[in-house]
Amino acid sequence: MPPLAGQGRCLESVPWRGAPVSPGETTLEVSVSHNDHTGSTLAAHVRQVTGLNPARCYQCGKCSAGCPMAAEMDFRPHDVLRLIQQDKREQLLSGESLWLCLTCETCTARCPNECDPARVIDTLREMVWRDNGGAGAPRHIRAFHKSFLKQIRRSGRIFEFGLVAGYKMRTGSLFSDVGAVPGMLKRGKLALTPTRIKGLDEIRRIFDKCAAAETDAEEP
Amino acid sequence: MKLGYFPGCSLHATAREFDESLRAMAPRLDLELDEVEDWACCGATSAHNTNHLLSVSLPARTLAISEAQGHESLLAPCAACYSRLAYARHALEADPSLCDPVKDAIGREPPTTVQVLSIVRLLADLAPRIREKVATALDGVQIACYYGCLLARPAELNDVGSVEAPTAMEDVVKAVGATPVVWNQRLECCGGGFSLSRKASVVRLSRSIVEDARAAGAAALVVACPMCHLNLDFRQKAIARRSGERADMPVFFLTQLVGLALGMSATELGLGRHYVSTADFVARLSGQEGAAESASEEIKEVG
Amino acid sequence: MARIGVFVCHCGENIGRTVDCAQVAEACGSFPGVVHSVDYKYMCSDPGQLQIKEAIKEKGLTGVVVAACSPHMHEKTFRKAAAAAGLNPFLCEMANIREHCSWIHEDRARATAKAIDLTRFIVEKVKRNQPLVPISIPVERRALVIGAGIAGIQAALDIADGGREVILVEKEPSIGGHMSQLSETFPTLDCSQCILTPRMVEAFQHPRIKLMTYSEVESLEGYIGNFAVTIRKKARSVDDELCNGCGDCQSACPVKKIPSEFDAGLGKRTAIYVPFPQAVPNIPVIDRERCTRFKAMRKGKKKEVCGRCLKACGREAIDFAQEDRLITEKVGAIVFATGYQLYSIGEEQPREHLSGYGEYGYGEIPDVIDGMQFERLASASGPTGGRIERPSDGKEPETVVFLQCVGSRDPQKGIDYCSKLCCMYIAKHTMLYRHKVHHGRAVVFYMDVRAGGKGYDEFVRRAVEEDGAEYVRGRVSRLYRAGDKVRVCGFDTLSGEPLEMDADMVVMATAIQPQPGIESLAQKLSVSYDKSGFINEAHPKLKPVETNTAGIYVAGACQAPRDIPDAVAMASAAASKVLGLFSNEELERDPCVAQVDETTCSGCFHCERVCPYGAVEHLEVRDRGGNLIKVIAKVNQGVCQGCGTCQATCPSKSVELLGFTDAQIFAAINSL
Amino acid sequence: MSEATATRTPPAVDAFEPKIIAFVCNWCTYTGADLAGTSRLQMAPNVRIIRLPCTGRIDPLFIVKAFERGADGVIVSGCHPGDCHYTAGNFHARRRFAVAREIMGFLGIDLDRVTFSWVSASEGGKWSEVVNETTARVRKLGPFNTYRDLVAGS
Ligand SMILES: Cc1cc2nc3c(=O)[nH]c(=O)nc-3n(C[C@H](O)[C@H](O)[C@H](O)COP(=O)(O)OP(=O)(O)OC[C@H]3O[C@@H](n4cnc5c(N)ncnc54)[C@H](O)[C@@H]3O)c2cc1C
Ligand SMILES: Cc1cc2nc3c(=O)[nH]c(=O)nc-3n(C[C@H](O)[C@H](O)[C@H](O)COP(=O)(O)OP(=O)(O)OC[C@H]3O[C@@H](n4cnc5c(N)ncnc54)[C@H](O)[C@@H]3O)c2cc1C
Ligand code: SF4
Ligand code: SF4
Ligand code: SF4
Ligand code: SF4
Ligand code: SF4
Ligand code: SF4
Ligand code: SF4
Ligand code: SF4
Repeated sequence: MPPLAGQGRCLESVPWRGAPVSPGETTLEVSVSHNDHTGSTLAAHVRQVTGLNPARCYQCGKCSAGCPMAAEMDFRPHDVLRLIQQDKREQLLSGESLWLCLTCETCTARCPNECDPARVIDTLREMVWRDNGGAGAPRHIRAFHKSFLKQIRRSGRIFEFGLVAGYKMRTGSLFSDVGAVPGMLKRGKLALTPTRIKGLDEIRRIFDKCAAAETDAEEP
Repeated sequence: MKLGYFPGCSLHATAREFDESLRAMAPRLDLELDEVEDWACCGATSAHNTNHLLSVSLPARTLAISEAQGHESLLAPCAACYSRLAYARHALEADPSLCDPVKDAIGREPPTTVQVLSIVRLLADLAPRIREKVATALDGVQIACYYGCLLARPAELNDVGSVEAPTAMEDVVKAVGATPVVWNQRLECCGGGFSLSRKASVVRLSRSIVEDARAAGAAALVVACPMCHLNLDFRQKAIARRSGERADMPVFFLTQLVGLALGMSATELGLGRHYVSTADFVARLSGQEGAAESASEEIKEVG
Repeated sequence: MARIGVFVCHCGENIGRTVDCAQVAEACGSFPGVVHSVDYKYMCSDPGQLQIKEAIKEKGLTGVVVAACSPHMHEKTFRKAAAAAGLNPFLCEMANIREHCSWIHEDRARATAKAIDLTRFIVEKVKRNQPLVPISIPVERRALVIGAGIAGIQAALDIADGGREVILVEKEPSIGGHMSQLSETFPTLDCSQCILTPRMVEAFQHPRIKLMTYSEVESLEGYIGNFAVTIRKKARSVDDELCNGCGDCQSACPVKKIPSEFDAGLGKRTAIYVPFPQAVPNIPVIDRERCTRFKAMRKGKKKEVCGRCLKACGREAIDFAQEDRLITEKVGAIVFATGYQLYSIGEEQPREHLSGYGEYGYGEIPDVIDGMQFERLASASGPTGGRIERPSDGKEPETVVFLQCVGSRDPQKGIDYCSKLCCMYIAKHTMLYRHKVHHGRAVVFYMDVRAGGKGYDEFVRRAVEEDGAEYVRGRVSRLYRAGDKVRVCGFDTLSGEPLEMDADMVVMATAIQPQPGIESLAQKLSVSYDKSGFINEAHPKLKPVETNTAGIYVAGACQAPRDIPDAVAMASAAASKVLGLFSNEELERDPCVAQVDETTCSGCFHCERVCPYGAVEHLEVRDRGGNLIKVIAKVNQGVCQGCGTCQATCPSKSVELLGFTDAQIFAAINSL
Repeated sequence: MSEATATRTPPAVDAFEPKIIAFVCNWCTYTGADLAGTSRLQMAPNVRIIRLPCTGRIDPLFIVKAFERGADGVIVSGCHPGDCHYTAGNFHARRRFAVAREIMGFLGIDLDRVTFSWVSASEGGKWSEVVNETTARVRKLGPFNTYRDLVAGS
């Protein structure tokens, strides 16, 4: 039955079924907010995956004020929340800003409303990665993630030389940091042969089961 | 005390000195490190940014093995690994609906008991023992303790004190006689995993960290994260080029600093593997004529 | 044998359209005990009421049931009519066949059947009704006001001017509350002291106000009209009869570096002190925690140290041996007016679940201050004589940044609500600052400007348009020291640009919170409070100054963040409630209260545990020889509000709610 | 199917029409039901209200008694948690009903026949929902004969 207009509280009768009552429960709010959390909006998606309600954000900008990458982003963390509220999917998901977030959690630590922008951004990135392999991500960052995950799948651990090599191959930026390799070798910081763990089949299984990563790992 | 040990990928490569110094120091503090058998990479930022389940499952496997090995606590010196492992433990506890998919992915029972421990927490807890065993007190040496992002945040995973004003690293630094400087950038991010993929950002962010530490009068930075180390040490030349300063702010892993105070040698501590030379710092420390040279000799040899 | 009369109302067409009223009357006529049953077009009209009166007299009715509208509409009307005809009004009840029947159904047959059922319920109940007499309780026509801020002072003055005695209790050495600390006040920028001090003196001199400063409520007993309150008069160490307020003792005291509470920590005071020069009463008190003599005594030293105040006092008013005194007073009404405190910016928080401001330095950056400290800096009577100087080096700040909503509207820190005052006083601060430092920059970081009072928005606009305050919309992420400045990391959400700036001083509008210890005081008075500790009003719109305990009223910032106009309006409203109560010598109360059957009560006191009003008392039953037989429950009818929870809880069915006894309700159910 | 339409079409003569007793508090639900009336919200005519000062006054025995006397369903409704006119009466009511639920199971009363709800004075709409929903539910369950049969059998 659709709720009557203008009434904030949930109109289903709320039978007192369920667990025994404890004192703390008296403050339990039985009203259900009419914010969409089941539909197909971005906000609903975020809410389903994370339990966070993007409508809580009141656009104070405290997240962006502390974000180390805000200066380089088109959409700062508070913009991300706003675009979710407005359901501007295309605009938000195709941009590169999401991929510039370092997950430093500064925004999350300071958000007065516990909106957890870092987690929200993670959720969106994951969504994009699954949908299109992170097409909107800056080329270098995308290449890095791909190489990284491929490495793990292949050997169970990161073999940094291989990682760097793979990454350079993907990005074609063969010469940046080129001087670094000899220095690293000299300092014993680069192993030339990869370590492979024994339980590689386990690792593959993990990747396969966590399906979204699969496509990336298969890519050459 | 016996601890499970998860070195993580970096400690086998770019942050070898972190591993070396920790292993060398352990017996002196009566620690026994029992490496997790056949551990795998924690997935780091790449898994985390792209696939939530993967980012929990990879560490969950390692934790499950550790638990099977009988570890009550698992030490993860790398801040990034710590963060991922601690997150996986937390997520599995906080969100029971994750348990089944994770169990399915790793083909083992998800971990339920093992506690993940950061190196900062461990050393802060051992501060009294460290204080007792100090051989070369770092009296009066000004140190900038750098936490970066992953040690203090998010609040649920923080084991170093309060989110905005942690003290654990300072406690360790005080235990070896040094003076932690009061500075502003200790909780700001250095650019983390963008070291390879977005160098300009890293240089911008790390620069303000190095400069602030210098302005506060620090003789050295101390870190507990291979990424921080890479960005502040390896990238310091690039930073210096921008700011017109010299790349002369040594960056130590916390274990190295404690090791120095315990009287361990530069070789034991892998001091020669740094990009910014540690020789001057070590020489000043021993404060003896000739010691400086032998210290720098030692360091050069490794180099 | 019951003789019940049933009167079925058509309400014009309202009932008659769907309910066959004649049929209802006919059916009711056949119920056992019903001797008279009629229907009529408008029962509440004069002729309708007359019918009832006549029937009562002529037919000797022992009960009346009016099947009509909701009892919330006309119960009073019909009970009055019954009483006029000599029937006890509580033997008259209504069956609701309009709101609960004719208006919500269309099927005439089923609505009529339902109307008959509903009326039968009430008939069965009324048959078992007992005549009840409204309870009357004598009223002690004196009031207690707790807290002597502007709200408490105003309430006390209004009650006293209305001709009743007031006991005004203040826990600090002086009355005045926070308003005495303010410099100038929005929205008119008049000097706070200038308008407050006359009120303080008036309260002090009023023949009907008994002022008890440095005192707190220890315990409370009784109920509306009849409270007995015990007040602890804390030892002042100065005899208030002898002291003439000359101040010689203060000049003599060697302990001079105690941060002054009145100056919000920016100024200093001595161990024997009056909080501020205009204090009322102007009698010092010795801070026993800080006084060297008392410190030595606590350490067990025999020798009497210091005592300079004693020597300095020409009137021998100093009394080190003075002790706390407990005084019991009888009052009929209480006004709760304990005011507020500010959220601490340090790590230590007054309430457990809150967290402080680490990102703003936990109060460790000296030039980051709170709003009250700014008031003291701007006040002519303040530690700087009204010159704006920053705490670290006394320099005049060239750039002052103001942060709004610090701790407020911040669920993460544990406070969801808006503190209501800060938008306004920050605007005021920018003006005061710019009036004093003409070339200075005043930058405000805000989220919304909430200025919903008379002349309030105009006031804020003036700050922006005339006084050049710069408003930036965004919360600040972090403050830290940059040289001798404070670096402010903000974001301008309107231009979409990060905004970092260096300030010479930062003023934070920290959240308004209730006074510490308010919970325990509220528990003593059994009034309820919300999760933040603010006192709950009985109804947010219609009973804004009543609490849910009869006879206790609330005024000012202890109920919610309130500015001076609000606090004063509430205080006057509370006072008029008190005076209204005191206009009667006796109180009449609804007699639907609980009553314990002494013979069956086993003294288990389950009733006592569930009673929300603490109405259940212990009664010792003794035999003739005075030997205790048992202790049983007794309901204090002055306190009982008639909820009936005790009755439903009592395992031996020994307590009954008059008007809703088991017999009455089961009779209704049985008639189903 | 919406209950409102169900009531507009008169049911077949022999169709089962449940009898439902509602124990409601004077301050919230009773007033809410008044509001439903003033707003002319049409609802199933199966519910008979008994007014009590507070849900705290409701003895679980009332419910049992109602069933014994031929009710097919019962509604218990009062103020929202935290809104109780008497501060805590409805809190005690909830505690008591947590226990009562078990007793009712023991007494052979299907808990689906009892609705506990909170309806405030301003929720006329919600009250009509509660009435309609309960009526529909109890109608589906059919008449409550357990006790009647018992009486008949003895
Ligand atoms: C920085 C700042 C600036 C402000 N500027 C303005 C302004 O310009 N204009 C304006 O209208 N408002 C202003 N206000 C608001 C104003 O201060 C309050 O509206 C007013 O003080 C509230 O008065 P009150 O009597 O309710 O509370 P208070 O002033 O807090 O008084 C309460 C009194 O009760 C006493 N008390 C507390 N507990 C007990 C107890 N248990 N027993 C006995 N006594 C007790 C306290 O000691 C105190 O004396 C400002 C507030 C702040 C924080
Ligand atoms: C759209 C809207 C929604 C609102 N919603 C809410 C809400 O949700 N909650 C809330 O708390 N408030 C709300 N309010 C505010 C609320 O309506 C007012 O606070 C309240 O009605 C004010 O009551 P009053 O008695 O002061 O004035 P009024 O309600 O205006 O009553 C004044 C009375 O005086 C009579 N009168 C006028 N002049 C004379 C005269 N010369 N001689 C004799 N009689 C005269 C008028 O006819 C009128 O009956 C709302 C207001 C609006 C406009
Ligand atoms: S800090 Fe939180 S509430 Fe403020 S803008 Fe960012 S996400 Fe929104
Ligand atoms: S987590 Fe991402 S969005 Fe948040 S502050 Fe760090 S970099 Fe910015
Ligand atoms: S008594 Fe009630 S129902 Fe009857 S006419 Fe008056 S208002 Fe209408
Ligand atoms: S010196 Fe004596 S009379 Fe004067 S203020 Fe002090 S106590 Fe009072
Ligand atoms: S005894 Fe001394 S320290 Fe104490 S109040 Fe008197 S003068 Fe001050
Ligand atoms: S009054 Fe203004 S500054 Fe204060 S909490 Fe409310 S919105 Fe924030
Ligand atoms: S619950 Fe009943 S028996 Fe127990 S003390 Fe109260 S009235 Fe007496
Ligand atoms: S009826 Fe309510 S208020 Fe009165 S004694 Fe019983 S529980 Fe207390």
